[in-house]
Amino acid sequence: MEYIFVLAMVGLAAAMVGGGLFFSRLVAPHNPGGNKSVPYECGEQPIGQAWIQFNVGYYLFGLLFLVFDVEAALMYPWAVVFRSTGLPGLIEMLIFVLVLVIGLIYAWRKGVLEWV
Amino acid sequence: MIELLARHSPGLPEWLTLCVVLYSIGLYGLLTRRNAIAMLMAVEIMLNAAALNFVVFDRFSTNQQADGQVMALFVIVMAAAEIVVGMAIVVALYRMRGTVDINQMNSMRG
Amino acid sequence: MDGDSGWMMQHAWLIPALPLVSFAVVGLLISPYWKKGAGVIATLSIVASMVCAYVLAWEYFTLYPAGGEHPILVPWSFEWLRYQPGLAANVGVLVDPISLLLMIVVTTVSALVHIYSNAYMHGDYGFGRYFTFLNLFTFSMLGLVVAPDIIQMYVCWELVGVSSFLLIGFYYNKPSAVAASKKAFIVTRFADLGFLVGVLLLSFYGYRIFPDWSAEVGAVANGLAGTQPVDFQYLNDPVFLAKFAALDTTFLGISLLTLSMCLVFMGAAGKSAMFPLHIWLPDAMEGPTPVSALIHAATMVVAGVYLVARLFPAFAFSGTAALLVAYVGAFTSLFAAVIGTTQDDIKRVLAFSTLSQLGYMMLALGVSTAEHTLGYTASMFHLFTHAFFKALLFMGAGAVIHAVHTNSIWEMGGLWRKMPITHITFLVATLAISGIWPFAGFFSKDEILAAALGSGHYVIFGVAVLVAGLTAFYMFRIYFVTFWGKGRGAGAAHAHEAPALMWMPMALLAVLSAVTGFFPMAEYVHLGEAEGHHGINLAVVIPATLFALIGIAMAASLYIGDGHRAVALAKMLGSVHQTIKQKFYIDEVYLFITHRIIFHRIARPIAWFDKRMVDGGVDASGWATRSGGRALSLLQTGQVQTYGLWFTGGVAFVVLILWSALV
Amino acid sequence: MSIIIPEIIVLATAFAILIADLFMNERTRVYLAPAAVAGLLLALAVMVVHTPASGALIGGRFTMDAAGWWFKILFMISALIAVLLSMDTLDGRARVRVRGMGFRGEYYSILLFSVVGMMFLVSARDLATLFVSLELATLPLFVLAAWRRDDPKSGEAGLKYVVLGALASAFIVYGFGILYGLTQSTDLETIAQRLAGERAPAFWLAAALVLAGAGFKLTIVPFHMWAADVYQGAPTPVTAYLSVGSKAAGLAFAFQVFYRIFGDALPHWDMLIAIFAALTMTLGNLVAIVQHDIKRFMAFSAISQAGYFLLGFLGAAEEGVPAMLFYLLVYIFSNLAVFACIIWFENETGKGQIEDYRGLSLSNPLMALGMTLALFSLAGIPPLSGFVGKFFLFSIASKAGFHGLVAVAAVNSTISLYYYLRVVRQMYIEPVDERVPAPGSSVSIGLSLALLSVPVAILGILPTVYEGIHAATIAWLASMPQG
Repeated sequence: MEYIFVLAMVGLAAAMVGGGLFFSRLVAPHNPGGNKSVPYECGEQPIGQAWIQFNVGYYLFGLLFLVFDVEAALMYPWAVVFRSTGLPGLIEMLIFVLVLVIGLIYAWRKGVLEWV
Repeated sequence: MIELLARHSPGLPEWLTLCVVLYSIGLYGLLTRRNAIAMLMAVEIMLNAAALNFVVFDRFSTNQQADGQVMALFVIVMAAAEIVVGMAIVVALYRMRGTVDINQMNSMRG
Repeated sequence: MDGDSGWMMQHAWLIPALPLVSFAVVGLLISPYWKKGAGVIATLSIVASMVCAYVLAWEYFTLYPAGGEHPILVPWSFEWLRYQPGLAANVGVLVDPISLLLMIVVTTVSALVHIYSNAYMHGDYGFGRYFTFLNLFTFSMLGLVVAPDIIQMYVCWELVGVSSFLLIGFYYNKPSAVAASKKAFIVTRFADLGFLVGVLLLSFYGYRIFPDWSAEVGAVANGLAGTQPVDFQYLNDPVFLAKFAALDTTFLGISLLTLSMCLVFMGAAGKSAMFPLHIWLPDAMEGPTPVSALIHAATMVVAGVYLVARLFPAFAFSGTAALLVAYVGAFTSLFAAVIGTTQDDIKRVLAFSTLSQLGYMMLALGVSTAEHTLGYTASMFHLFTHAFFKALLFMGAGAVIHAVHTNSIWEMGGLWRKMPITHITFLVATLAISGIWPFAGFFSKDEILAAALGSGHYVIFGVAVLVAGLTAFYMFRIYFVTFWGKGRGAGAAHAHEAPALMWMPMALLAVLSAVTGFFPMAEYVHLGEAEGHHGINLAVVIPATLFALIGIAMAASLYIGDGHRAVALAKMLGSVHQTIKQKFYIDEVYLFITHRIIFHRIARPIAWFDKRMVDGGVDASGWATRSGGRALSLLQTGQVQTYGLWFTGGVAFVVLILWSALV
Repeated sequence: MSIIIPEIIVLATAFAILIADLFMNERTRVYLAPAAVAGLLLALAVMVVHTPASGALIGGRFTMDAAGWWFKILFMISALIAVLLSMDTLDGRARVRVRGMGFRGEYYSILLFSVVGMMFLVSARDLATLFVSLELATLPLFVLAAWRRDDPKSGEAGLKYVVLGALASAFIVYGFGILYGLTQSTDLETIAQRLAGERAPAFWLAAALVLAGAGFKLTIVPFHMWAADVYQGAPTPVTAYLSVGSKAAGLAFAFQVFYRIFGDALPHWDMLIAIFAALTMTLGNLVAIVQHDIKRFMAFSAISQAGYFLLGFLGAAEEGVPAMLFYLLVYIFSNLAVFACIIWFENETGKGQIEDYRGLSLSNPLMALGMTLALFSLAGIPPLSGFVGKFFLFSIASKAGFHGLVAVAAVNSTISLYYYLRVVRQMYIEPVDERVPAPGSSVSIGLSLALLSVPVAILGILPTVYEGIHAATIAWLASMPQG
């Protein structure tokens, strides 16, 4: 029976998304065609196809992002048990973050963060 | 409907089958895709299948240690690290060769 | 070890280690850059080693005074190769009277030869190389002498052979030297083959008998727990020998003990140049003369005698093997003495004299038995004195050769005036080897003769007495021809005394040759009860001295003056003289056997077969290997996905195997 | 606490180098290599001073024992020599400049990270630490293999390595997952206890997956395929480190899984191990014969050597482990000595074909001698250390009753002699057409070669080291849970 809340949650989420879409459809002006069908690229004029190879710079940023992305994955369980681990846990996590920060500083100083 | 879900909630065999299927998909992808990045993605699928494996066993295990979940986290981290290194190498290689087609990476053989 | 054993006893390894270190240092670092330093450092290391040997001897005989019990000590050893539990070869230092005796002889003579060589080899192109090899030799010889087990003995035995080979062929641009070195190496290697088989037999059965033996003698309780089946102490143990001799296995009706002892003796005969393996020694004189003095007179050639002495209880237990030793020794001593009377090359005469004296030592060992061990003492005594006077003779010959630039005695003459010191020392050595009282040779020979007589081997005694006369004859022959009369060659006219660095070692050796006879050897070297210095046995002394005097008189009558009587005598003897002079054509016989029979009739067909069939097979297998490699290398496609496939296949294979293995 | 200090020192050195690199210019960066050497030496010293260290930290997840001590020493020695061998190339002292070898700070710190990973690997007592430290040991190697940014071969080597390495990791971790499922524990000791007598098919699958992973690191046929291409493509100093470090880590991992997890089942697998040993040496040897590139040649030589290592698993642990450890020691010294010459030669001439070594004995006799000595040791010629090491391994296989395997190994030894002699022949016997210009010398490489040649020559004669390893193993076995 406890799953009923989950079900209700799912229903509510679906309703909110669906409702939002439906409402905007209702009130927004509808005028397709022209520049509007062009892919949105931060206001720039799109050049060529969407199926192109990306600038490698994107990958570098992606890699750096990944590091902190994964860091978060480890921080969640730590946060859950933080109350019981106390100060030693904090220090351990700080060391962990420090290591990552060193990496970030290194990448920064080496100019990885500059867009070429 | 809830009861229906509860009665058919998947047990250990179903989950393990899912892991194996995922793993096999990853292995198949690794052995057949020609794009190096796609191969890395395939590896990621395999590693995630392994992580899922841990979580499944943890879910069905009798002890409350949550060792399997911890393992899964480590596997995710390691997979990320592996992909980072792999991607970095692929990028470097692309700069040199202008291609990431694995079939052309055979300058050393014999 | 005992708490009160001295410092040197605990550091006995220094004695062989010093030459080894010096060998490495001189060979690798010094000799390429600083030739003069090579000689100095090499010499110093040997002198240091000599001092250590003296201190060690002093400590040993302080602990176990003369006349008393003389146990075998192994003050230092470590496990070197463990073949399996209960069978390991140790490296160590064994100290007992005969190893001490040999250590003293080897280090003393080696040190003197080193000093002498500094002058003799002065300015030679290979000066550094020479001292490197000389150090290597000294190390190997000392390692051999102190070996506590037969494996170390064998290893050092081969090392000694190698260094001898290197030194005989020292003048490598001289074809005769190269040929001589090859000859020496091949002949001794051939003999070593016998030794090796003997070692294998001994250790194989030694290992099998070992558990029984330790149970019977209570090895653990008696402090023999560390004994290994290849140790001499074990191989000489009466309990072991009894078990070994009683084995059912025999070979052509010979007991295994006798067989293995005969095989070991084959090695000893090769190194000590016993008939018929003697042919390498006269040719070995192609090496530099100090090398002849050290290796081919005083030390290496006595290694065979030492080996027999080391395994003496085993030889004595076998009996038959001891008799073989006695007769081979006696025959060699006579045979070589006869040839020695006719040679013209001064070093060759000395070489045959060495052969003859080695035969003497062997026969002394052979005639003694477990109960009657005088010969054992006598043999060691003669080894001791012989080392000094023979080294001196070679050094004297070297000094003469250095002065007149020829080896032929007929181109010398009248040198006593020009080289007074060399003359005196040579005379002392000649008197010593001839067995004239009170020089050293008299006493040691006397003991050998007494041993032969006392053991009841009258034939051998007779031969020995005859040889004593012959020895005196040929030694005084070269003495008279070289130093008396008038200078016959251009070199002899311009000869001058050797430099101090050369004559000083000679003088020292002359003193030793004169006085070492009074050394109470029997109180130090004996088996069982010390028999004491038995005094002068007239039944022995009178015939021996008589024969020696006759020999000297004959030499004097034939060779003082212009020597026409000698020529006339040689003519009269005709073909007999020629046969002797050609060394009984033994070399020719060997040549005939090796070339005509072995090479032509056996080796050629085998070579043909080898070339056509075996090589073909080897080539084919090489070809197959290479093709296999080439085919397998095709698997390495360079495609990473292929590699992944192999990897996955490998996993499947492992699963399959585990399945079949565990079901 | 003291047992983890060497790891901390190495790790701190790695970070210090990484940060220091940021504030240095090209001229002062030459001090980075000495700093790495100093850090490793300090860690080694602490390690040696703290013998015989044993104990546990972090709830038993990090433990130290006598066998682990030997492994860590070997890892650090390998890294130390690898740094010494890399210096000339990275600092641009090579006569023929190797392009694209910049970023020294990163290079040394990544190398040190890898060492730390290996050191944690032998101390791991938990699936998580085991897996993480294995990855920490391996990931830096991927990076190092792809170090040369302008050499497509280096990049290709890196890519192949990373793809196959990730595949191996995936296999290992899936195997671990099944083991965890079977035993509901990640503690190695508990796993071993609960696995005792286990015969479920899932167990075989898990074992196969983990063994394949270990085989990958150890370059066991058919998991060896990466080795040849990676060795050839990687920068030569990296290849030197890979050939010893990766193998040592692989052996350490194999130790961990064989003796700690599968100790109970290991005796039943001897046939499997024998088959792999025979396959590995034979294939490695046969393919080595037809190689021309010296690095690729050394790769196949290393593959065949891995086959000899496997022999040690056939016998009882108290004999097999010391034999393997001793052979690992000998292998590390000999292989690094060969690579010292290869690196030096490449630095001086820019060439790397076996034929290029023609006449080396004339132009630099000392280097030629050192290389010959090391090759002879690898071939197992008495009395060099390689012979004694092989002798121990062979005798274990023969005691275990695998006489056929010993025969195969002996034949393989002969074949290997043939191809090692090929190199020696080029150096000493082949006629030299033109006068070889005398190559220069190098302090760091010369020093390393001198340091390495001594143990290569004498380890076989001096039994002390082997006895030390033997004693350590006995202590280690005594510390194991069920013996």
